[in-house]
Amino acid sequence: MDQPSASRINDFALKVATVNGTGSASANGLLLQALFRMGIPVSGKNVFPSNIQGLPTWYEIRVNKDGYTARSPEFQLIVAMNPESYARDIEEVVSGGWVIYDSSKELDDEFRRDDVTFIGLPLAQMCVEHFQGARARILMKNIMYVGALAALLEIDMDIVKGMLEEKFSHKKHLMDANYQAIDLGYNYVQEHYEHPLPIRLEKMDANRDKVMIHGNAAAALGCVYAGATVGAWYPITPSTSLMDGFTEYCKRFRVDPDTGKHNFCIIQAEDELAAAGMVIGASWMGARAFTPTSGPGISLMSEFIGLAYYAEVPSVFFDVQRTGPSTGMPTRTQQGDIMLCAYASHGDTKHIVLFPGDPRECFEFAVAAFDLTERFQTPVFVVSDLDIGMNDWVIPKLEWDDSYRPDRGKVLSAEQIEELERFYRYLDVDGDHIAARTLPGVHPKGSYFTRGSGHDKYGRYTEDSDAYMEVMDRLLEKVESAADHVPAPEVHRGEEASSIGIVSIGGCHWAVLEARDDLATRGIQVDYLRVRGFPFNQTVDDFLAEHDKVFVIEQNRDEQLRKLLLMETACSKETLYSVTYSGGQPLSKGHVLDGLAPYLEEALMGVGS
Amino acid sequence: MDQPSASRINDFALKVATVNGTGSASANGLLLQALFRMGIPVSGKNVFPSNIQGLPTWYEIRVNKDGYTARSPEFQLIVAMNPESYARDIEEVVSGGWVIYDSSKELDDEFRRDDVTFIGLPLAQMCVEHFQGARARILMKNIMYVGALAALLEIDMDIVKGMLEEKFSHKKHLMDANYQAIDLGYNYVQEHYEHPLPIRLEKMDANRDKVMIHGNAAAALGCVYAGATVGAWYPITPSTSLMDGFTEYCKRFRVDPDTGKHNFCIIQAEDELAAAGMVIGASWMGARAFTPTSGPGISLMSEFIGLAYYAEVPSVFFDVQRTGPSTGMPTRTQQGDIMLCAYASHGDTKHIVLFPGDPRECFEFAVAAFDLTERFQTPVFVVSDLDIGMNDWVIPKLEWDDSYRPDRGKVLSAEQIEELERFYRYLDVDGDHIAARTLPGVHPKGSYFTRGSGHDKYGRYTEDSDAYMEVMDRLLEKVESAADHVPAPEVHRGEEASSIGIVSIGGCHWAVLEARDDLATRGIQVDYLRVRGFPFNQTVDDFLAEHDKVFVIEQNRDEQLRKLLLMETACSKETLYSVTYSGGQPLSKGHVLDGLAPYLEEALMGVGS
Amino acid sequence: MSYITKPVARHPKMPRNALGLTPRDYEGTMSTLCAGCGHDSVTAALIQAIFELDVEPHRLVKLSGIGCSSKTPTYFVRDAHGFNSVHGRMPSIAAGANAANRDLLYVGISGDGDSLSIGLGQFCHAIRRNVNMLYVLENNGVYGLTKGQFSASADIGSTSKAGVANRQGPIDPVNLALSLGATFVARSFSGDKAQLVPILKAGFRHNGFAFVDVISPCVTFNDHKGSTKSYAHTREHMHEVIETDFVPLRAEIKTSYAEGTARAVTMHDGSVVKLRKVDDTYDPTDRGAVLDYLGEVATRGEISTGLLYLEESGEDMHGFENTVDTPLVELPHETLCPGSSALAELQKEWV
Amino acid sequence: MSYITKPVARHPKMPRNALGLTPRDYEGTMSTLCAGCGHDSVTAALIQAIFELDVEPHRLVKLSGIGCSSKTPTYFVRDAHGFNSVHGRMPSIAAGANAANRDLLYVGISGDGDSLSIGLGQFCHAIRRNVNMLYVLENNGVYGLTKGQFSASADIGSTSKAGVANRQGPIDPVNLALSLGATFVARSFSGDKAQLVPILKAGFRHNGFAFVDVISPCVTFNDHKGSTKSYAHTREHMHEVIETDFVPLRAEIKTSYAEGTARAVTMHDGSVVKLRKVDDTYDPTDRGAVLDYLGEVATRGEISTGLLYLEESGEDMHGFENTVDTPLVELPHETLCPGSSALAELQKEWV
Ligand SMILES: Cc1ncc(C[n+]2csc(CCOP(=O)(O)OP(=O)(O)O)c2C)c(N)n1
Ligand SMILES: Cc1ncc(C[n+]2csc(CCOP(=O)(O)OP(=O)(O)O)c2C)c(N)n1
Ligand code: SF4
Ligand code: SF4
Ligand SMILES: [Mg+2]
Ligand SMILES: [Mg+2]
Repeated sequence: MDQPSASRINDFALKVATVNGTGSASANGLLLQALFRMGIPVSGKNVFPSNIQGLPTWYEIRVNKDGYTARSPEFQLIVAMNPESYARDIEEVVSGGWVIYDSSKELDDEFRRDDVTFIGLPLAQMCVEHFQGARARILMKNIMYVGALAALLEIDMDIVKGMLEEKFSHKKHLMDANYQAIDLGYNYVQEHYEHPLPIRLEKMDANRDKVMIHGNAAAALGCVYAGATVGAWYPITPSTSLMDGFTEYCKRFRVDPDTGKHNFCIIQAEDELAAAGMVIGASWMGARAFTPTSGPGISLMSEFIGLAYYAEVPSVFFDVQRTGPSTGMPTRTQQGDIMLCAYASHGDTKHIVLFPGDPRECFEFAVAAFDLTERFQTPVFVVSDLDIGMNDWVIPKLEWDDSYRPDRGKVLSAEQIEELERFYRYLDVDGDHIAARTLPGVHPKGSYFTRGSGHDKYGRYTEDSDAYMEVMDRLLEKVESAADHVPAPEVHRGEEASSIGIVSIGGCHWAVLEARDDLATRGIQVDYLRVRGFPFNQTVDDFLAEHDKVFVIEQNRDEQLRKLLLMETACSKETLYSVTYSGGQPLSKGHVLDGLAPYLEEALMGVGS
Repeated sequence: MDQPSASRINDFALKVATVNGTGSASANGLLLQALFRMGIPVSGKNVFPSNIQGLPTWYEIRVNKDGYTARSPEFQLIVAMNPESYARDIEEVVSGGWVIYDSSKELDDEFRRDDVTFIGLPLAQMCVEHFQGARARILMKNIMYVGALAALLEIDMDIVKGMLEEKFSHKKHLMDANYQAIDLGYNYVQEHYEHPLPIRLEKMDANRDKVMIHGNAAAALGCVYAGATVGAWYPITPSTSLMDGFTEYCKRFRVDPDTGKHNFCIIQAEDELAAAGMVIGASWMGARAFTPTSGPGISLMSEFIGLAYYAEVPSVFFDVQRTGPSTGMPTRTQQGDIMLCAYASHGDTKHIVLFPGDPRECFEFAVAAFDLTERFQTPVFVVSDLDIGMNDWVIPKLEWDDSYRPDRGKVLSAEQIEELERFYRYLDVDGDHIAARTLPGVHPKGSYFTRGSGHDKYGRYTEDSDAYMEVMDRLLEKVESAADHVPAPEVHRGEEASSIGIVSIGGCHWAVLEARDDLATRGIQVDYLRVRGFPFNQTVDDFLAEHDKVFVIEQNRDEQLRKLLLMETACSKETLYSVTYSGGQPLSKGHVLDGLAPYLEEALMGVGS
Repeated sequence: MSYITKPVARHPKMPRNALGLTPRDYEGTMSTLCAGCGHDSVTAALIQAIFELDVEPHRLVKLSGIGCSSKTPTYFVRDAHGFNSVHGRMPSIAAGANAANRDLLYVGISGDGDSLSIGLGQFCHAIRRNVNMLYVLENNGVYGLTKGQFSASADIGSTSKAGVANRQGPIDPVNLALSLGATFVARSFSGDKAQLVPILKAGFRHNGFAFVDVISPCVTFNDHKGSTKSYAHTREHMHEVIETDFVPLRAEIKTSYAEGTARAVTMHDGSVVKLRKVDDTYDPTDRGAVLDYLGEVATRGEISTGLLYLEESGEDMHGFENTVDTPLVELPHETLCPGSSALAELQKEWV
Repeated sequence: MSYITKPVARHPKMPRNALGLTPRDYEGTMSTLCAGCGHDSVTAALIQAIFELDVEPHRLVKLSGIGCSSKTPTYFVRDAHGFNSVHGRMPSIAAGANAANRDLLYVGISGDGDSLSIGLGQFCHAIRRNVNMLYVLENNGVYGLTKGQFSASADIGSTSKAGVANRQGPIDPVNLALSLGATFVARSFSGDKAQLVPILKAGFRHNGFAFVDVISPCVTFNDHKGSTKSYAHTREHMHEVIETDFVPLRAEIKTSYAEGTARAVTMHDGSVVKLRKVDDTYDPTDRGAVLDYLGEVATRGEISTGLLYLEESGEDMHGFENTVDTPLVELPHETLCPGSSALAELQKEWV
């Protein structure tokens, strides 16, 4: 890594270390938003404990003029607000970097380092002098370090103050306090330290058509736009904010203006099993219904998932992955449920799975999930993760095509049923493996019996081998035929053909892109494909076939994507190499390069660690 | 198939078609036992509906002097006792075969066939004449067809009567009635039909050291012998008889003679989730504990399985597979949970799985499962199926080595703990990936905190990437190291090296053996390996490497074993061909040959159908 | 719009309901249960109740879990929509279905294993959520379909066929439903159709979760001497606490009871339930008193039957959630999708 | 055999129990809960109770599910064995553990989300099974760890921090436990250590499932005005129905109450629980009467506390199962394995 003492404009990462439950989240949000408004590519990652209050928590911000906003594990600057974690935090700043700390209490010598610059700010002391009440003092301390950073990094103060104005326009006294705190921090730096630092910001224009959002909110909005009316859930980190978002947007967009009644029904279920059952019940009735959960929830829903698969009931499951197995690390990210979602439940099953790579795709794939689940009458999983779901992402503005109409698949209208001689639920009339369905209450001739037990193509109970297999074979073909309908992979190729490829998935994308560019600057050209849906479509097969060596990069221990490719494409085993990272942090360029290093040794000399 | 009209001694299959709940089961048992006692290789397969009373049910018996007792889908003789299923039953007998029916009511012409011989017996009529009471008449009708078969097939009447004597020694009046019924059937045939038929029996001496039993009883007995004390369960077909067996054997062997108290505790849980929790709780305390279930149960236990994996709590799960997905066909067999058991639960997990191929292995692997689960401190699955678990098998007598002592793995005694400086639960002291455990209550210095959340090697809660990964990496190595300890595969090779191999699993074994011999008689030599445990040991890898073409034969739709081999061995993908049958009947030679036919076309000309 | 096509000529004497349908039209496929199984009688009672309520078959939704009892939805109203789901989880399917389409008539059939063991949590929460449905628990004290294990409703001392006595206390679903605030709680007996039918009818019309526990003997595994869920034991020990008469909205009220012992409760849709108390101290609208009374009856070893508790008020799940009156499945895409300009507007907050 | 090594010199005035241990020896790691969380007070009460009961730390087994409340087992008795399992499923772990080793002392800690939503079925069945353990439900009316959603024990009308009122009726775990036949049912308040400690002690000594519902406010998400599970509301509305005093076997009985209002119940191990009734019509051994009384108190908007019901008799799970007295984990292989000759004998029946 370069020494940060060299001037790095719009190209560094900083980390704020605080204690959770002390209001630092809003200060950090303010900070991030200010950088965003300065037009600089930026990302914010929240590293929080599985606890409510009083433990160390971190917020990582990376600014990068070239748009690389994957996690950076190296920090040029640390705002060390939590004495409990001083040791670790101060150690983490790169040599030549800066440490900002609260100098109200003198820093223990043990924390001192010769190779970094310490910037002490008497925050607690200034709070006591300027603010009344314990709560205000804690909160204002946070705002103060934002002010100090503004001076040190050259954050545009007009933007910061503008934001405070927006936020507190109705609470004058709060606005005043915040103004004062910002200024106190800003002025203290002005008076006591050389500034700006060599790492600093400069306005750009990179965010013109961008917004800042987290994936769960975007997914929730996708559900609203897709016309989902029933959401059933049981709270679980990191999926909870998805239903919070759905609730919020429904309250905004879906309350009948005349009656105040809800054009939606959100049920907080007693557990994940019940949530899955509610989704199945509602979808069977014809509603678009979904449940957001995380790994433990998918485990618990397994039996119901098999029912939906076999009885062909649409159902949408959002799995916002966290670090497993078991309870694991609920506030850390991972891609550990890939295989589970592809094959959840006992017996022969296979499911449609979508893998968004950022909040924009969370929005788009949420909509796609409802279309796919209704078209193919089978469970659809949207598998994101804590990083995508809960962190702050800058993405191109979401767009909506008003001509969109839900793909309800083969749902027969009363008129269509009326015309039928007789309706058979599981008969593949069109030869596309998809049988038409009817909705309860629509027409007496449309009634049928839904069951998870053996049935023939007419929908009758059966224990006959051939009748059973006929339906099961169709199901396999049906789900496999979805390969052409799930989001196609995103493919990046160089100008010249390369024999080396990378395949990756989900939020790995950004680190992979960055690493790939890095390799390119060193003369190593690798092609890259990001899987976005399962069953894999032909492009994936082709890509694998076209490359001699394909590195599969993913965030789990067990090479789950690699295994899935092995099982479900024609690729030969010898082609696939695995690069995994499963430690729970979002992937960074370094993980990718380190993982590739042993394979690309000669070519990569000097790269990686 | 040969025409059965040719004399076939000890080489045919017959099927009894009755109505369930009418007591035919005991008549069929009597029949099978008689053949067994005649020293003839025999098997009995029960094909029953998922219902209690009043629906068609079948019992299939195959006798084969060469010891091939896999299911035969062709029947030389049918005992058609159920008019409801006449059409189907009579159709199923091979051309040249025999149909025995109750001629008390004349047979409809529509059921007549020219190419089979009909043998009418006025069973109902004779019952009315000779027995009093509806119940007795229904029961005795069944015994009567056994008598008739005795005459037609030359079953040794002394043996039959001897069995009745044993059975009814304390119920004289029942014995008399049974004797009478047997004679009525026997005599009627003697008086009215030419007998014996060309298909008939002759005493042999093939069963000298054999017993007749079903796999669930054998597995239950294995649990008793392994020293399991806690069994928790929720009833589900086809696993219920496993716990019935455990209860029976415990009552026999485990009741304290002085106090009448139980040296075991069987808990009928409220559901499968609770059953899994009880096993984990009991095993954590140091008991050998297990739960028998079937596919839906494994789905429901998924969350708990992940806990046991991650917290390293021993636990034994018997999955007696039935036809999935969802409720599927609960009274049909399948091997549809192979992948599920190997990777059950969210996040990165991998489990030890044992695959018995007959009741004898159910017994042995049950014992092995407890040793493995304690040695490796991880869940162990014993995966059999309805065919193995509930059908009647003739197997070599079970043996027990009295020097067996349970492998408790690294469980520290009070003395050992006392000597420790300090105990750390997840520390790999010996470098074999297995950390010592302590049992609650044994020693104050042995206490530790068990959790499914992130922990470091000392057992402390952690959210640290490296500390988390260190434990997870060890877990992977630990489970993989079990490859050398699970039952080694059974390998059959010809005298000369063959480039063609078959890999199969579980109860497919018998059909594969038969098919392989069949191929051999046609000059096609194939080597054969039966997988008996996962993770796969080196022998499996070697076998795959040594053959150009390997056919993976299994009973599910989705090629689950093939996929597992692909993922978990070094074999190249191009080597593996798939032969599957998933219709719910036990595998037969024909399934194997049909499956192989397209691949071995030239060589197999004329074989298969 | 009604799609009911008038049935083809049938036995002329066969009764017809307001839709012109006969009881035949409310039948299903042949039962595959054991001859004499109590569940078949419950099915017959349901057929009669649904027929008498003039229900359009395709507007009826039948749901169940897994078990012999849970098989019965195939045996009635073949033209209704049915869902035989997974063991113990029917209540959540019902809640989701009802959330999506509140205009249909929901009936759930369950067993004591299905509702009181594996499904206990869902059962309790369906009560709490007050899902608008009739919930029939066909209670035989055993797991029928898995061949006779004791269920959680088996009484202490009740013996299995093999003679083993149950030692754990039973979960009494009526007691439980009352404790959890259920607004319609009844118990009946499969062998007493006269009592059962009006209760089922009232349950269908109740606005909220209507719970009916039906003692429904299992002839194969739990009808022997020593069983407290046998026909003989139930007949002998049942104590009808209240006689129920259901009077649909449009009918004249014919029945009349003596002052003081009768009580008429008007249902949500205007129909009337008339309750004649056998014991005039009994008040079927006083939850605490009902619990006491039932407790007393139970200590005498007797089984209280009748529409034991009724509270025709309160909100169902849609009330709690303030859902629109139109079934959600009928809302057009235009109502549901906020459109591109709203999206643009919203995103102004995201910069 | 006792492995308790005498603690090194501590504060000389620190009290010591019969094992020579001080309360310090019963502490755990530092709590990571929010400052002021009710759960921390329950932890403190548990420490005191366990200390006073002279429990050998390593003979104590602490179990929990998932939630803020379920984290607390790490915060007491560091030398006990603990199991922080999965959400809502602690009761089954406890049942299995107890089945294997009946000689240890079991305490389960749960939350209202853990026990009344996802874990409701297991909770009810643990009661029915009468697993011998102390079960503490730290009841705050919300899901703390997932940030403040209403739980199933939230009262009607109780408002969330954002001001939204809960409309579904609560599940009252005390009521439920009583309905399901629990033999030890208590309710207390985390803020009332004087009341809580003797209840916990009695619960530990009870032979069977001892249930203690503790109102334990969540300062972060449910301690505002409008919440009915706040400190203020609980303090104001709690109504101590019965005062409890626990007298261990060997101690002299010092407390004395006025005739008629006191009742002494001798526990399984010979210790005595003295119950002083605040209202002398109250009978803590009459289940029906207790239910009535609690119902009445509840309608007044008050919260009954105390050891509300106690029945020191009946069988626990081992009684039902007729298990040997020796813990199963201690039975030697020789006792368990029938050996080769028995196998040969048995197989004679298989031919
Ligand atoms: C998850 C799961 N576990 C177990 C079973 C097996 N099973 C089927 S029905 C049943 C019990 C049925 O008892 P109950 O609900 O009382 O119905 P009944 O047959 O007595 O009417 C069980 C345990 C199953 N189908 N699914
Ligand atoms: C299967 C599963 N679902 C959801 C969660 C998320 N979760 C953790 S704690 C909790 C609720 C805790 O509420 P409660 O039991 O009342 O405990 P409290 O935090 O209020 O003490 C939930 C839903 C989980 N850990 N596991
Ligand atoms: S087993 Fe029992 S419950 Fe099932 S159908 Fe037969 S009688 Fe009815
Ligand atoms: S969130 Fe509530 S329950 Fe959790 S620790 Fe904080 S105060 Fe306690
Ligand atoms: Mg039942
Ligand atoms: Mg809570």
